[in-house]
Amino acid sequence: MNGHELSIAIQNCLTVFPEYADELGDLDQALGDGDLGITVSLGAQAVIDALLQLPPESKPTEVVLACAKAFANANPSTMAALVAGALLAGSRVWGDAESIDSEMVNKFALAAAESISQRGKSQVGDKTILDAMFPAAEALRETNSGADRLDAAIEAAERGVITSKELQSRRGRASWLQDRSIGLQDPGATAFLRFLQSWKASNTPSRAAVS
Amino acid sequence: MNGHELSIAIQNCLTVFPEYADELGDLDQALGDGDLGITVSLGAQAVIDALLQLPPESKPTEVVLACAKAFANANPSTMAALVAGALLAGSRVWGDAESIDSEMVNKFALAAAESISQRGKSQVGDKTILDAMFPAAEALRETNSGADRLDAAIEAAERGVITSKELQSRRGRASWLQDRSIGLQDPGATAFLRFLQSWKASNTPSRAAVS
Amino acid sequence: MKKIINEPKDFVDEFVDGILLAHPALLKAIGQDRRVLVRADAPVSGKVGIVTGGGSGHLPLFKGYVGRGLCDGVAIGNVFSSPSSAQILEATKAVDGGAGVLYLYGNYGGDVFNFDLSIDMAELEGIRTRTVLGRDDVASQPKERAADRRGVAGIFFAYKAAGAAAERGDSLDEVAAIAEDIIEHTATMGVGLSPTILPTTGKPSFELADDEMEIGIGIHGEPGIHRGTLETADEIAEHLTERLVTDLGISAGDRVAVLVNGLGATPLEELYLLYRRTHQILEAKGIAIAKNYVGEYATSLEMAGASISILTLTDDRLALLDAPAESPFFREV
Amino acid sequence: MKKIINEPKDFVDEFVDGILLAHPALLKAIGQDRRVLVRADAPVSGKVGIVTGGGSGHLPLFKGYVGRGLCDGVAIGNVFSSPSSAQILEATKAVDGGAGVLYLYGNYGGDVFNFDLSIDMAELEGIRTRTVLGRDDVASQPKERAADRRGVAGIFFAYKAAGAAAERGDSLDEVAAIAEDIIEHTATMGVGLSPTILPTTGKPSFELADDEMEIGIGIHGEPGIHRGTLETADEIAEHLTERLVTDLGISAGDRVAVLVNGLGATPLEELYLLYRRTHQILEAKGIAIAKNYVGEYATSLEMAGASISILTLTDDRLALLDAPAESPFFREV
Ligand SMILES: Nc1ncnc2c1ncn2[C@@H]1O[C@H](COP(=O)(O)OP(=O)(O)O)[C@@H](O)[C@H]1O
Ligand SMILES: Nc1ncnc2c1ncn2[C@@H]1O[C@H](COP(=O)(O)OP(=O)(O)O)[C@@H](O)[C@H]1O
Ligand SMILES: [Mg+2]
Ligand SMILES: [Mg+2]
Ligand SMILES: [Mg+2]
Ligand SMILES: [Mg+2]
Repeated sequence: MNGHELSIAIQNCLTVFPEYADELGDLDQALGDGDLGITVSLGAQAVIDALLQLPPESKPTEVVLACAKAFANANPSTMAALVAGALLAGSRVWGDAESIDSEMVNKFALAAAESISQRGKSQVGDKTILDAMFPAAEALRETNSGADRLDAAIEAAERGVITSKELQSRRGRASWLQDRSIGLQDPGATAFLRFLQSWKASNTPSRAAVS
Repeated sequence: MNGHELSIAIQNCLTVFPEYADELGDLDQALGDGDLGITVSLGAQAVIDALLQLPPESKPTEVVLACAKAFANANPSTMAALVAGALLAGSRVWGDAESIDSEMVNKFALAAAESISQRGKSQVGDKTILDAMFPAAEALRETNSGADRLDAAIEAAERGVITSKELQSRRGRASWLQDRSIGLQDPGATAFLRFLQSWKASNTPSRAAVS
Repeated sequence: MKKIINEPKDFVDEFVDGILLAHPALLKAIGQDRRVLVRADAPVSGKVGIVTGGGSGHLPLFKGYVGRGLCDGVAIGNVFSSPSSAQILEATKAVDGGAGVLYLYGNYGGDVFNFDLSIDMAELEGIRTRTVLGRDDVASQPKERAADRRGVAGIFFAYKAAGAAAERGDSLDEVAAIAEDIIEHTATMGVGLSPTILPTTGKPSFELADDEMEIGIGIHGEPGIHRGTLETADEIAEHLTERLVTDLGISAGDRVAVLVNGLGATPLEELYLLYRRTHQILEAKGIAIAKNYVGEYATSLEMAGASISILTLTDDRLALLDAPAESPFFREV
Repeated sequence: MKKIINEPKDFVDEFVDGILLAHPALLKAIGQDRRVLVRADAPVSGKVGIVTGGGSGHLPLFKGYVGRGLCDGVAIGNVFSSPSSAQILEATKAVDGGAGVLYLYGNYGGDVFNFDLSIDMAELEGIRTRTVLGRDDVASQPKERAADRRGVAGIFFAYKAAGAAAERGDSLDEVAAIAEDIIEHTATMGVGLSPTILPTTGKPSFELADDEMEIGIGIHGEPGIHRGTLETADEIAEHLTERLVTDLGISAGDRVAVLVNGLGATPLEELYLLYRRTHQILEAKGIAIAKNYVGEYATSLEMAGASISILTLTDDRLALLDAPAESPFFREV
């Protein structure tokens, strides 16, 4: 996948992703301040706009950099800042490569999750986006067959979302709820799952051709 | 009627008068700020308390002076200040008299109304307490027979209240309503009427003996 | 009734107590009932004293404007009702420095009659008084009856100017003339979005539908000119400002002071929206804002709404606004 | 939604515009989007710059504390959401006088991550930064996790003290140490009586029954320790004060500063009721209030409610609070 193909795939995904904005906003209302829906819809639009400005010969790293910048500024928030930082960290492992392969995607996923863990001082089990991200990165690393990889990641992320529901939030706004956070579903982890699902829905062969 | 008898009569009247507090408060809510009910109930209690402190040999003027002072300070307001000033002005015509007669009551009523007119820069027709007071004072002057005098005053005051309903308020808070005041009944004039009615109800032979 | 209070009947005495506990260096109470507050250094010998007063529930009005370069004393009534003449007299005696006392307060019947009673009593004590009434609310009476208008937030300008004049040593007649001059050149109009609940009765001061506002509302919730659909901040600023400009008869080349006042529950952010549009409108007309105030200056407990006041300026008036002043609620340095 | 606003999406830009129109002598805007305000004389050469920032809707927080003896600049987010790292960097560059820049703001994830991004970028520009987080809300985390508490009204004390230290020429490390010292000795707790409506969504920030209050509420309506029946002013003051005294570990002989802060719709009269009881409680414990503040210092749009903050004082801390300061919303002379 070269830079241009990556850019198209991201745009496809982000056209679908905002359909989950209301769900994510409601989850964040229960556990935080309810703005995650806005972050997701404004962020997706800003990224699409930024990618449309990029020259088609841009490298994958440049594509991800543009995404990070646009998402960070669209609706600055915890999620915006953490995701932007994660994208930067992930793209750094790609260097100047003209094209990316599965192995590089695996490294990206792990670097992205580790960036959030470091910046957010958070681990798996803290009931954050990481509860979906690390398992998904792990699943990617363990799945070789191209066609199954995304499904494996989605399945792992989903398990993470469900498992973390019964945990107490240890980071961010939700942590102030203390034991009242138990039983509520983490909006950030859910957002990550929905992002993967949007990717799948929008980039299956029949739709991937859309430019 | 000597000072002690006057004091008892006032106390009798003011025990009944506060029954009208809600009505007066509601009228004042529609045309003003709704505090007339409080002025009337706190004022009546304060006057009764003050009169209970007076020595029985007090002169009529001293009795009225005590009423004026107590009423002025109980819940200071337009009505409290105007009525207190009116009582002072009225009592001035009695001088040092040990006892008062009908003629002196007539003079008191007129002086009281004139005091309010002067202080309030108001006349009959401005839709104020004066629309009931002046006609009542006039009726007293024209009625010689002792038994009928109060009835005549009540009837005149009642006519004043009803007539002024269709006028536009020209003084006080109600005047800010401008033409929206037309059709609403003046709380101050109504208060004066209710006072006279309370006097009658509480000082008829069968109840006047209460001390 | 959602309020942070104790017994409703103790509301006024308790918050006055709070003010005294918080500001002992600036204010002191006079009399047993502590319903009279004066500046800590009162009486100031040889200086004209300024006494104000009125009902409670309007903080920082009236108690908030007692201090150096402002008023000298205040007589405090119950919520929305007048202080007694005895309390006003007490304030008068406590601030009299031998140069006479100006009564400067809002034009409300209860206050007027009680201050008037105090005038006679003060005379008996040998204290000369003069009276100037705040009557800046253009919505309460048409221009021909301007003398009968009620007083609202614009009285702040008169406190500031008369207080500065008294502080520099002007005579009673001069201080009164300055207060009168300011009042004559001040116009205010407000809008109300939600009512006040009186602590003692628990009743709302008026009723408004969810999409309504009352234009020209008074600071006790008195009805205004009309009730209409809630407008945008810009529309409200336009309606109020145009009316004030017409009433004052100002035009290009004039200079003004502007006060955007919150009635209690309205956020400061919204007051700045009103200020913004007012500034734009006046600028477009060639009227310069030489001084502005945005915040809560005269409230009505937790009423939502705001008012705009404009004072036409001269060099003299501006100098008096610029003079130093200090109270627990207002500072000019 | 009863608000005096125009288009909800323009709310922040318009009220910032209003602030700039009202206070041109004190503040100036940086950058095209005018989401960065700095004091009019920024950068002050050789002085440590202090940058704060956060979501809008809390006036006078944060924009209100930019001025002499306070912060130097502020990055302004949308209502209740963080400014971007680009805006924070812009503020940083505009206030850097060569002595480095202190980031002093409330402990909220969005703000933390955006300020942290800006640190890296500032370093590339050769600007040294230090960070101190306001984290005074005792209701948000137990004492063992005090580092994770959210920041509310008590940050005012840190602005005042760090601002004074920077103004007198302290180094970046010294100013940061002072800010940290103040934050460590500040504790705040609040109650909410009614929610805020967000202009953009039109939704209330939380729901409360007619007779309920939320104890320990945050300034975005975050839930507190528990929801209970509305108490009297005295009871509320007792609950809050006792908790703060315990958290700070203060006792007879200690001196404190007290801030009674209104969350938006609560009348000043009610804040004085809370101050009164707080004063009585501390006095009874032998704790002296050397400095007090009563009013709106950090709000949540039109939320009804209040918070109490206590800062344990030393001579040094008190001197910093007493130092002169001037902003459109706060003056110490
Ligand atoms: N320290 C952290 N580390 C990792 N993820 C975090 C952290 N804090 C919050 N999150 C994630 O961010 C999500 C909330 O994002 P967002 O709504 O943008 O936060 P906020 O509105 O509080 O700024 C949470 O559901 C959680 O998944
Ligand atoms: N200038 C005036 N002259 C005579 N009566 C007046 C005047 N102003 C008001 N009143 C009377 O006072 C009544 C209202 O009294 P009150 O409720 O005490 O007034 P407020 O609450 O405005 O102080 C009115 O109904 C009217 O009868
Ligand atoms: Mg959120
Ligand atoms: Mg009344
Ligand atoms: Mg009244
Ligand atoms: Mg947020």
